[in-house]
Amino acid sequence: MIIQALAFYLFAAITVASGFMVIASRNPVHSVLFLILAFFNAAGLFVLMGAEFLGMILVIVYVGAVAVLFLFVVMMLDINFVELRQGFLQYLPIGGLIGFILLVELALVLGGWVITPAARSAGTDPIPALDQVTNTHALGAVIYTKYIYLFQGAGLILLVAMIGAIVLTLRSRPGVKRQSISEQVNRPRGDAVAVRKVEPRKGI
Amino acid sequence: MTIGLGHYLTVAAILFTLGILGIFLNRKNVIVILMSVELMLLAVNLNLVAFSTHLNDLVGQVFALFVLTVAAGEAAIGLAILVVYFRNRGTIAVEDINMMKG
Amino acid sequence: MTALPALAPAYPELWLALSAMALLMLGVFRGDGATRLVSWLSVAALAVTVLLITMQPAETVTTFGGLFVVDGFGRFAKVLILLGSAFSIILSLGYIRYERMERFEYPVLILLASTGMLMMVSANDLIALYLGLELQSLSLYVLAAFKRDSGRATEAGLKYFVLGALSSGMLLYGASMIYGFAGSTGFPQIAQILSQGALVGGQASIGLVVGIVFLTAGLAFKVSAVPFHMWTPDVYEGAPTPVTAFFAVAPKIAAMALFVRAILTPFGEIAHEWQQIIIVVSALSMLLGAFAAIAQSNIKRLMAYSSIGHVGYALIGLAAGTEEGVRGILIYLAIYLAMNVGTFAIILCMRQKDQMVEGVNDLAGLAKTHPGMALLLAAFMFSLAGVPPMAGFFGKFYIFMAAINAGLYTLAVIGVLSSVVGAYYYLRIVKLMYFDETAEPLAKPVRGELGAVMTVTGLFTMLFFIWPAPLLSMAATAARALFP
Amino acid sequence: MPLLSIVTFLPLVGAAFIFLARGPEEIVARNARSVALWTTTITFLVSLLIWLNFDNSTAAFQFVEKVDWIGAGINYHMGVDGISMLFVILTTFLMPFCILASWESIETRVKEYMIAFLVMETLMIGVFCALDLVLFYLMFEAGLIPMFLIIGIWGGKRRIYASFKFFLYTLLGSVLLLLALLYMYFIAGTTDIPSLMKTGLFSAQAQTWLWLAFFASFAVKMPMWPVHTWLPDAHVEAPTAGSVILAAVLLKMGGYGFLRFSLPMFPIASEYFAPFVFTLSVIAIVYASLVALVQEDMKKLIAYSSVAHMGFVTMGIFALNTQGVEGAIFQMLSHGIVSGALFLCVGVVYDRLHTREIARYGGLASNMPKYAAVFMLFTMANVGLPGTGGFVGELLTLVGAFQANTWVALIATSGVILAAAYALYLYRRIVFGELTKADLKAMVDLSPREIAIFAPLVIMTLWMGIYPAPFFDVMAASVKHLLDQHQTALAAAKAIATAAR
Repeated sequence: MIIQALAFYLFAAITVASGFMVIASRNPVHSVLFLILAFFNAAGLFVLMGAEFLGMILVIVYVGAVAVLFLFVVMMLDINFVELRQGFLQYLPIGGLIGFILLVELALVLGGWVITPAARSAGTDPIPALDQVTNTHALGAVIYTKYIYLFQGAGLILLVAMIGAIVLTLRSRPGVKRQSISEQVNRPRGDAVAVRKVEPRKGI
Repeated sequence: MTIGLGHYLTVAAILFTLGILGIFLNRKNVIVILMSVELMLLAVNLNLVAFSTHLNDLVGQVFALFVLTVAAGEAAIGLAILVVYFRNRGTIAVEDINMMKG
Repeated sequence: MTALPALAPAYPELWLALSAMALLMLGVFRGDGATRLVSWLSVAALAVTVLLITMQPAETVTTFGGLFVVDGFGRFAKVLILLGSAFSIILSLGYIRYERMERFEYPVLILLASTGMLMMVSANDLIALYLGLELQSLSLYVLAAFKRDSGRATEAGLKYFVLGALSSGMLLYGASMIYGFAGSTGFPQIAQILSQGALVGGQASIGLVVGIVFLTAGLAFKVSAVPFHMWTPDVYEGAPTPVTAFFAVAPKIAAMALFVRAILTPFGEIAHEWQQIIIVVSALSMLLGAFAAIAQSNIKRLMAYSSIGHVGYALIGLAAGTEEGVRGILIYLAIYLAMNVGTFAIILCMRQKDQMVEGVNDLAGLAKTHPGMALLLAAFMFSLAGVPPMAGFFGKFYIFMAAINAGLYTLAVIGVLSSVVGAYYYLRIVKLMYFDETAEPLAKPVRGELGAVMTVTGLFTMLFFIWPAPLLSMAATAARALFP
Repeated sequence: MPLLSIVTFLPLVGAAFIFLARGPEEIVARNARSVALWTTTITFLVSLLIWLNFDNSTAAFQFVEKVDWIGAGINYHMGVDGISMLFVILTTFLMPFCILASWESIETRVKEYMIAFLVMETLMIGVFCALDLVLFYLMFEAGLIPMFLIIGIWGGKRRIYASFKFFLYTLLGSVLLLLALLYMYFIAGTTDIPSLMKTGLFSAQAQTWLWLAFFASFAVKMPMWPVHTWLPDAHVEAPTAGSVILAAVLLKMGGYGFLRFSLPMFPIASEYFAPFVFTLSVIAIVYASLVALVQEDMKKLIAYSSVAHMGFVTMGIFALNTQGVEGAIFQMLSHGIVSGALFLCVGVVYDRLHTREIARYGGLASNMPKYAAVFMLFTMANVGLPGTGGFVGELLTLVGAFQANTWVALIATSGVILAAAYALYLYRRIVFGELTKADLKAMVDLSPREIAIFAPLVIMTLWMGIYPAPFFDVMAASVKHLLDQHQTALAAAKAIATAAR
């Protein structure tokens, strides 16, 4: 029990701290790195709660794909970050105040939260015991059957994301040399090789 | 000192607040804004998984899974728009806009 | 093994998604030269979808384990959305060729966005709601920035994206709270739990209320209601005009329909918890829409503020929370669709010397140079102002009727007074067209399809009063479906 | 035969013909003028059939037509009684003169002008015939659009300001009417006017609010002090025919509204607010007459005199007795003809000199004798001299008011004297005096077209002054019914109040 608590506090503290650093650090590269750290520790929290699959996915999808994408963009675009910092201090008092109020309100809510028994019994998909069915298996069992609609919908969203990214960023530049494998393979012998009769002692 | 639902919700609430704060404080730096959005979504996921465990109901985790998927797509689109914007303007500052007044 | 879910209720959505993918393939293989073909095929696909929707049986059906609901309300809203999408594809035909953004992905993205909107309207569950919303939003972000070489368009896309992502985050946080405190994500289940005494001493638990507040804020963003309207003028002004036309109709109708369903179905029982919020949002939207539009000189910005005001009126129906209110909203949306499509068709005709113009003052003297167009625009303006006998009057009429019946007198008075203020800036456009002279007249309208669209919508707007009964009874039937 | 619908929509048919006309501008303009004239004349002749077939003995609505329209208790319901029938005739009677008056003075966009006028005529007739509140509101509000365009396109220098003021003032007044209408629909489940007239539908408190909402709309339209300020601007800037229509018909919609809605539907509130209306009416009479005295612009002077005359009308209506109400109706009719004719008189000289400044004129009697005579007659009618239509109405309203409240009648009488002062002062400055200015000397007397316009108006004015009985015969039954109903309602309310005590 105590280990669980310690683990929770460790993960939670690092998550919150790195979350703060994401928005406060001067260099966006550092922000991205702190974001990765936050994700790692949030994955730890997920595992603590028994959502192993989501924890793993968080690491794979976010750290492996999203954060790297961020890093890629940050490095690729030649951005003058000094000027971007301006305004941070300017908005700090009012922003801090709003954030504080929001947090206090949320804390009040969470302090007074009541979940009625009716809500507890409303669940339609109870989580099976971990020693019988793994978390991944349990998720898979519902996602492809009961939630097939959502699964397909998510697929459409990814399709749109793909189309969108291509539409916006793909440019065909004229004059760039490209390799076309099929063209290379299909080239007839006659185009590539010319047989010349070479006179002895003369060269071409 | 058992760790209950409240603890997780508090962590999520702090992260969510940080996300919103990040959007309002870094009004010029779009990349950090995008990261703040990711923080908000992370907070939502924490919430969902915590509730899922507490209610012993798998739906929360399913929800979180889809939020993760969509967030990845959203990040891709956001960064793509950011890249074309940077190509046009040479900067990523959003408030650097005098073409259109708010 | 689990049996396959019934697919028949989702045929329209499936057809639309599949045809979007098929047209994507067609575009990929034929290249950008096929854009016109893909566009017209998209319109055909949308028309078939409308047909499929009208062929569905009249009762309420759920499928996919209760995630997806098809009822009269949804069908009505879906037909409006599809009409809006089809019209905006037609409107874009000339523009995208002229502005050199003729790429086949444009109609495909509109189709995918429409699919998302249909999913939104049919969503019977918070997860389904979120996925539909995101499918729509992601397509819209890309469309806003579609003119990728234009600084204004990409800036509009970026702003829309940032604020859209923020609103999605808020909506999700609200959804997670609702899930946690109600124990389910399904709308009917939440309603059932609430009616079974998940209320503590007659009050919903505070966590649930916070969830509702965040959900409402997120949805208010999507319909661009005050105080979450900031993105609207910039995005409307910056985005390419046909995209703006699309933004002004289809997504707005979809978001409004979603708003109605997501608030009324699960939380109809605890109206006192959210009614005040909607009332305030509605009143502020009407007032801001009326006052802020006065100073605008760009017609797209003006339409943005006008749309904020109109959302305020539609929200009165939601604040009433009654069957009549929903009927009012549906009538309002149908009429709003016709007025806005027509107005944007005219804005797309505004050209001086091969250059698109967007200034309100460029309309000066239009009555002399283009009498037909001026007449139609005047009809649209009077209709937007809600002056009878134009169609817009009937929209307001049913909204205010619902407000009076629900006892929302103050809101109704604010509504009519702001409509008088709003009338001022609509009249200003009529004045420019009819009373003023111009130095530089607009070029002749170039494309036949724009003329056709504005004539059809214009005739609808002007002659609606002669035989309004069909639309009214359809809307009444649709609204009844939401209150079984 | 649906006579009322034919009369109402006949002008629209003419408008459609003009709309479809194509060709060179001059030919289109000429055709537009003649089509408009023919249409309005035929409409007038057809509308006479209504009067001929009208049954004077009953207070019920006649020529009733009822067709399903929107559903749920909102129908296309038309009909006239003794009160509204005369206004329909007034409208159709004046329209041909308006077209004739614009024959030469309107040179630009003639086609649109004629369409606007014909549409306007349809809407005005529709207002007086509508027996459904929604239909009434539709016609009432829609009339703003053509009038806005008429003032804004063909008006004078400050036409844009005037047209906006006209539109927004009237709209502001009538949106509250819309809310009241919806509330009534909510209570009664219908917007049918005859059903709503049944007493006892609305509680006393509801009546107060509804009355105020209706009052807001009609007071602006009437216009009553202090919301009359749009009228002088609109009158001054509108083209002659526009002013005629404004003064002769549009202002009457307010008075008609009081008679049709406020009195029968909210009797308790009408009784309660009568002193309030008296106060405003008296202020209007005195104040507007005084303001008229110092005007330098002919049209503005007549506009203020209209405000004063409308004060007599409201006073008569809320005297709530037979003399008062009948006098008010008669006053509205005669004012419709007289003020219309006065604006036409202004139009005659304006067409020649293109100014309405009183000081620019003088001594017209010597080179325009016919004009001087016509102008004289209408000035006298405006003052309310016996023998003209103006006298009968004013006298009856004063008698009615005297019965209701002596002081009110007394102060209002001073208005008659003031009217004599400003009207004769105007006449003296324009017609008498030395004819010195050269451009005035060059002015020719009335043309045959203008004589054709004025002759019927002169006849009507004298007829109404000398033999007004036919008009009173028409309205008597309806007015009696109205007042009886009012008394019953009041008695019932008092009975309830005493029972409660």
